[in-house]
Amino acid sequence: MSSSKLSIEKFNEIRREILQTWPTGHGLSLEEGIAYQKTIPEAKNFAVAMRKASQAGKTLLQPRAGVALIQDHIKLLQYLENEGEADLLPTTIDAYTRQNRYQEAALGIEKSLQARTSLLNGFPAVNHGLAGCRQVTESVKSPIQVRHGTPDARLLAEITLAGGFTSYEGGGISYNIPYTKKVPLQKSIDDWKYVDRLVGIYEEHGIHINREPFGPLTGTLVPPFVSHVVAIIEGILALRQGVKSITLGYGQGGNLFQDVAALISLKNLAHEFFAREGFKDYELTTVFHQWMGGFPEDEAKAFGVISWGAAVAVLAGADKVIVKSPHEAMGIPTKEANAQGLRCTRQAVSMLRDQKFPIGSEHRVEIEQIEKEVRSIMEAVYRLGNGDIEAGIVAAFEAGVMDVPFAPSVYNHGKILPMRDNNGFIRVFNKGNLALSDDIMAYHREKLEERAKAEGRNVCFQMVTDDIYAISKGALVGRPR
Amino acid sequence: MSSSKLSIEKFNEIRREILQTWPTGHGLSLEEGIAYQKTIPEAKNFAVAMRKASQAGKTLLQPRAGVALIQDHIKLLQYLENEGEADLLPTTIDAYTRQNRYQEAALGIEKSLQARTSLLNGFPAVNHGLAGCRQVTESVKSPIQVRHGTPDARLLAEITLAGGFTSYEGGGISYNIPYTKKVPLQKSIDDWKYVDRLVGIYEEHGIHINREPFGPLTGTLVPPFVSHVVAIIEGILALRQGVKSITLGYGQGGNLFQDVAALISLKNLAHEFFAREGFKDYELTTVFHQWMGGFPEDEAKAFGVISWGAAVAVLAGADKVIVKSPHEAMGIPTKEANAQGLRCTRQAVSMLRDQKFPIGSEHRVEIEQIEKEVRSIMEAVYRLGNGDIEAGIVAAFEAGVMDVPFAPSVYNHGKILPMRDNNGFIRVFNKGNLALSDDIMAYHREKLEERAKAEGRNVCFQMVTDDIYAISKGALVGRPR
Amino acid sequence: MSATNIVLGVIGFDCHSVGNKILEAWFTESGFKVTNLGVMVSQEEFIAAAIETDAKAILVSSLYGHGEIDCAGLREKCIEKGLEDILLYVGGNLVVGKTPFPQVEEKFLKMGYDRVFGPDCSLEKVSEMLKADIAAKAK
Amino acid sequence: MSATNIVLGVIGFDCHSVGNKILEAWFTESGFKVTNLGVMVSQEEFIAAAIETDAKAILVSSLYGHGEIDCAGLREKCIEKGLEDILLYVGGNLVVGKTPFPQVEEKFLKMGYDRVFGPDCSLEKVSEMLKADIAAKAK
Ligand code: B12
Ligand code: B12
Repeated sequence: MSSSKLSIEKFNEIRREILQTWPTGHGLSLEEGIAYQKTIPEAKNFAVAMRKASQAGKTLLQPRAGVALIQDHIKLLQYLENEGEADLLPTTIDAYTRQNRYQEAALGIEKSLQARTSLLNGFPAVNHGLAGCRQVTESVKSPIQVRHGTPDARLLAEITLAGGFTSYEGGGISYNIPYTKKVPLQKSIDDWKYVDRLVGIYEEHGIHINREPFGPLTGTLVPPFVSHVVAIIEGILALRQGVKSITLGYGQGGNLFQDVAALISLKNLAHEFFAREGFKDYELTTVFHQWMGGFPEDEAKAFGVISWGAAVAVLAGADKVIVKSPHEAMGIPTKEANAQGLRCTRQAVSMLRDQKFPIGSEHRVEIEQIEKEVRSIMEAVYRLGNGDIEAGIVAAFEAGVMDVPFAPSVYNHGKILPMRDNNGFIRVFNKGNLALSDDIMAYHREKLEERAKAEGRNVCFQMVTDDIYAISKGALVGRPR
Repeated sequence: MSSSKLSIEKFNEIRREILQTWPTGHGLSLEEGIAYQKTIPEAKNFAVAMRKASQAGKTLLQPRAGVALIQDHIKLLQYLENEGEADLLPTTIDAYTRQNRYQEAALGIEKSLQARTSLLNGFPAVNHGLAGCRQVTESVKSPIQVRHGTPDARLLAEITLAGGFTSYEGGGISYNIPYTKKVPLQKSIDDWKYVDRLVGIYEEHGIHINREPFGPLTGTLVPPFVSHVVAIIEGILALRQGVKSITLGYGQGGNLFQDVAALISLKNLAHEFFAREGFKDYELTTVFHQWMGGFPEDEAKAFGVISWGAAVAVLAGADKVIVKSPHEAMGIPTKEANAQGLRCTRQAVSMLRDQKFPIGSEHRVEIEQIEKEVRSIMEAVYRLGNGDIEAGIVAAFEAGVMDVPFAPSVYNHGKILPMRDNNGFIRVFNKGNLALSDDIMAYHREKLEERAKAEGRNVCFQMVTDDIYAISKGALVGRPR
Repeated sequence: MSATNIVLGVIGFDCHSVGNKILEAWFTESGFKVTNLGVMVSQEEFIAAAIETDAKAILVSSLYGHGEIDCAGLREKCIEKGLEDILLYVGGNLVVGKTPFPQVEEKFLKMGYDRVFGPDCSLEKVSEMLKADIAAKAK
Repeated sequence: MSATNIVLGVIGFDCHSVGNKILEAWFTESGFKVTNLGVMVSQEEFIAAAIETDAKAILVSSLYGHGEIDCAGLREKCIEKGLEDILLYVGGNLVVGKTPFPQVEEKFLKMGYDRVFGPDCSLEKVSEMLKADIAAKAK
């Protein structure tokens, strides 16, 4: 498959196959799906909501949530909408569905019915099918999105988009590398090309569907440039298939200045590379994820983490913030805990929304640093792909020129080691084969040596482990005990 | 009484009188108190803890807490020390004791015994006397401070300092204007001169006692310059009586930049005016109070306020932060809720302590603005007092040249009306007789007009009311509904 | 119809003045003639002011936690002084500690207050109630 | 004494790889010979690896909430395959939702796991226990 737009013939060929893979796909009509989407009021359109938020300088709040059974899921969403005052709703898909294991999902539904509680970690949308999805999307007032982690999300997309969802998370890289072990990167990129093309077809029929690559990747000490490269490339791949509304994401790193610099540079860089690829007609918005790594178990401490993430989201000017709950370290939140996370976030967001955050010169240095790093990797990707970003990124992952820390995929090089510097900025300790120039690495090394000196130890692997645990143990930088 | 150091004769004369006012004062020996203080280990000395925190660039955590009965109070403090991980402990005094109504306090103790729960809003230290206080201070590991709101705090000081407390909050202005209705300012200043002299005598005997003027005043939309003037003057009055360890306070305003500017300017200005008064030999530290105005009732939202206060305390470089609880809007917190506030704060403080906050040029403008305002009032005070700050401040309050918003005291002019600007900075809407120059007021007015324009209404009194409720209703600026 | 007189104040040794200033502004705007005694008001002062102004209601605030002690006995004292018919409203953070409101309400109703309010009460509703209660008494 | 073999992995369709990498580093440093199967490991893969390496213990992780479904039956399958004596440890966020640990523990003990751990477990204590349990079995 080439990196150009998927032809309608090829699309239809794949479509026929994919709809056969589970009974709820049989006979699904795209025309009917489009007709159904036309009946959805604009106030419930996710893409429109994102655009309006961006224009108004607002930060919208969205939780994660999904349970096994339709009625329970509806109650959950309504609770988050009413008691949680969420602006945008999710439907988080369970982990069996994410692996296309609809048989196991069916078992999970059954066991959940017996146990009278959800034994699945999300909503098995494929099993519930079109009617189930429409029941859900019709019973809420807010725009609603599918959130998952599915390398092959084609059937799920067919069912949920026809089912009334107006935004779809994921991408061929971001839903592969952090989420799977053995799916070849080219395979997931191809499968996501189908999803993006499907969204493109909706767009061509006047249905605005929002697409959101998954920003935070492994959520654990991911340096901004790493996730930016993935976000930008997935953005390009989506635009190529006709996607118009794109929301790029970034997971909180922890240092205020690095996080603000990251969000500002993400937007700049996306426009830069989208232009380079010849795209003009798109709506770009951003999403900031509250801390995606290990959380403290104590709920009061978790609130501290949640609220700090909310504050930074606003200071960074994110159009949306994804909200964690005080149960994060322990398990999928109850609806009450989920709403608490939302209300804590709401308070911080509203207290901060009127505050301007002027960017000083020291800060500009960090913005430029991230931009330099991203351009450095992007150039290498283009080089490896002989000018084609898609071929390039597959080759880059293979060569370790692009590398995601702590990822489970065997198609990820896995040599990069990130580490915090003395101010808590996430830097690169071991670059593996990452395409970072010597002067970039010298800068990182200098910053890390600063920390080593302050801690009276050498830069070492133990620091990485200490940093992984740090926030869950109540600090940003993993200092020696 | 003059503004100079209280003579030992005068001190002793007052002392004899004051010890007679309640049985627990009878026969109290200053020598014995000093001897007792000498037995307290340095690790429990509040002044030392503040100095060390300042040197190490740490922000220490302190809750508020006090209940009627000794054993319950001890349990409460131990809980806050162990489960709450507080660095510094308080003993908050009940409101009857603050008004020297020891008879009512006795009734409160009795009723609390009957009700098996505290019916007093603090610890009645005078009623419990020397032995009771020592029981308390001996049963904790951390430095411990008396926190109250007592215009005439002489007997309380005698008992609690001899009782092993190593820090004493309050001052002749800050414990009068916001806390009482009919106590003449000169009277409370005189009575606090006694307290400061008592601390000075301890210092002369080698006992380091920390003194902390109450920074936040009415806690409600207090512009930084207003509380700074009070803090600096109370600092000078304390130093005059021989106090050596002084902690100046500031209550969170809500806008990150104004709050950081406030804490930086407070330190600069204090050194400036202390030097002008000829003081060199003192230890100056700062305390930041998490939001002191009306809180949201919802606990998740309260956590959002608490955590934001914690973050700003660290970014502003405060040596200590006074912590609120998620029960704030509703009532005196249970020990559990109090510890939750501490743990939420701890998480935010530790995540932020490594982060530098560079001061940009826009920010420097605000620091200079506050400095200009404070100097403007201070010059007027010196003028009114013919060079003497004490005479000057009494005259200034009388003339409204100095004025605290929303204060209950009839000795406060009460004409100043504060209001938030479009970014949430607290500005002056109505200056009353405040000694602020036309160009200062023009700056404030300009900022307020900016807001009025953004809200499509004229600058008006309704905005003040809206601002008072704003944070409890979930925002910083009280926008029209 | 001339404006109805009411008396307002914060009882005991309570210094919380912000809410009091807002209540004064609110009830004045709602058409009452308000005698605001400010903070730190004794039961005797409330009664004296009510008698002097021929007030139809006394609005007592208590924020600082000693409400239970400070507010007890006001009804009895009112009756003693001949104010049998006066409405007594009380509001604020009436007891020490976060307490379910129904418990607080019961306590203060038993003390003889006609209506009890938490810190979250809607002032619009309060002035409606007050007008209705005064009208009902007048019949 | 040569190092004891143990098998490590994250069961089911669970992709959480960070804890797994830390566990590998930890147990290697504690003197075990670790066969780390990584994430998304089936019961069959665990058993095959244990047989192949003659492992004394299988350490199963489950973070994503499906532990209750994924972990059931492993003990029975081990017995089937002749691993009667193998120690089974399980840890992580084992069930969906925040649940009091004793309830979780009981569930997994019943399934035949020898020891059950929450996400907050101290790795130092775990390796001590593991050494002691292996020694006890050896007797
Ligand atoms: C980072 C993260 C992710 C990353 C993972 C990236 C990656 N590839 O590793 C991403 C974003 C991809 C992700 C995805 C999902 N996640 Co996730 N994730 C987390 C998070 C925030 C941190 C996990 C982590 O790395 N911790 C740090 C490491 C060092 O700790 P650890 O993993 O707990 O491991 C330690 C201990 O558990 C223990 N331990 C573990 N196993 C064993 C075994 C033995 C024998 C012993 C002794 C000890 C032991 O020792 C380890 C080392 O200290 C946790 C919540 C948290 N803990 O704060 C949620 C969490 C684990 N995820 C959760 C879920 C549900 C998911 C998803 C299904 C999405 C969803 N529905 O929300 C998907 C999973 C999809 C899939 N197929 O697996 C839930 C699980 C819920 C539950 N059990 O009820 C959690 C708890 C969050 C929550 N509260 O909802 N996640
Ligand atoms: C600001 C403040 C202060 C300032 C007050 C400055 C001043 N002069 O006004 C300072 C710092 C000085 C202060 C001191 C103290 N405070 Co204070 N303070 C507050 C705080 C944070 C806000 C109060 C406020 O201004 N709110 C805004 C106004 C608009 O709302 P309001 O006061 O609630 O009034 C509204 C309603 O209650 C209602 N209402 C009030 N009365 C009535 C009456 C009627 C009839 C009706 C219908 C309605 C009504 O309408 C009002 C207008 O909307 C509250 C907690 C909170 N609410 O968040 C604590 C709080 C009231 N304080 C408290 C305490 C205990 C004290 C102290 C004793 C110190 C201590 N131990 O911690 C001292 C009091 C000393 C004394 N002698 O009184 C406690 C009371 C505890 C309890 N009841 O269990 C509170 C609840 C904090 C807490 N959770 O511990 N405080």
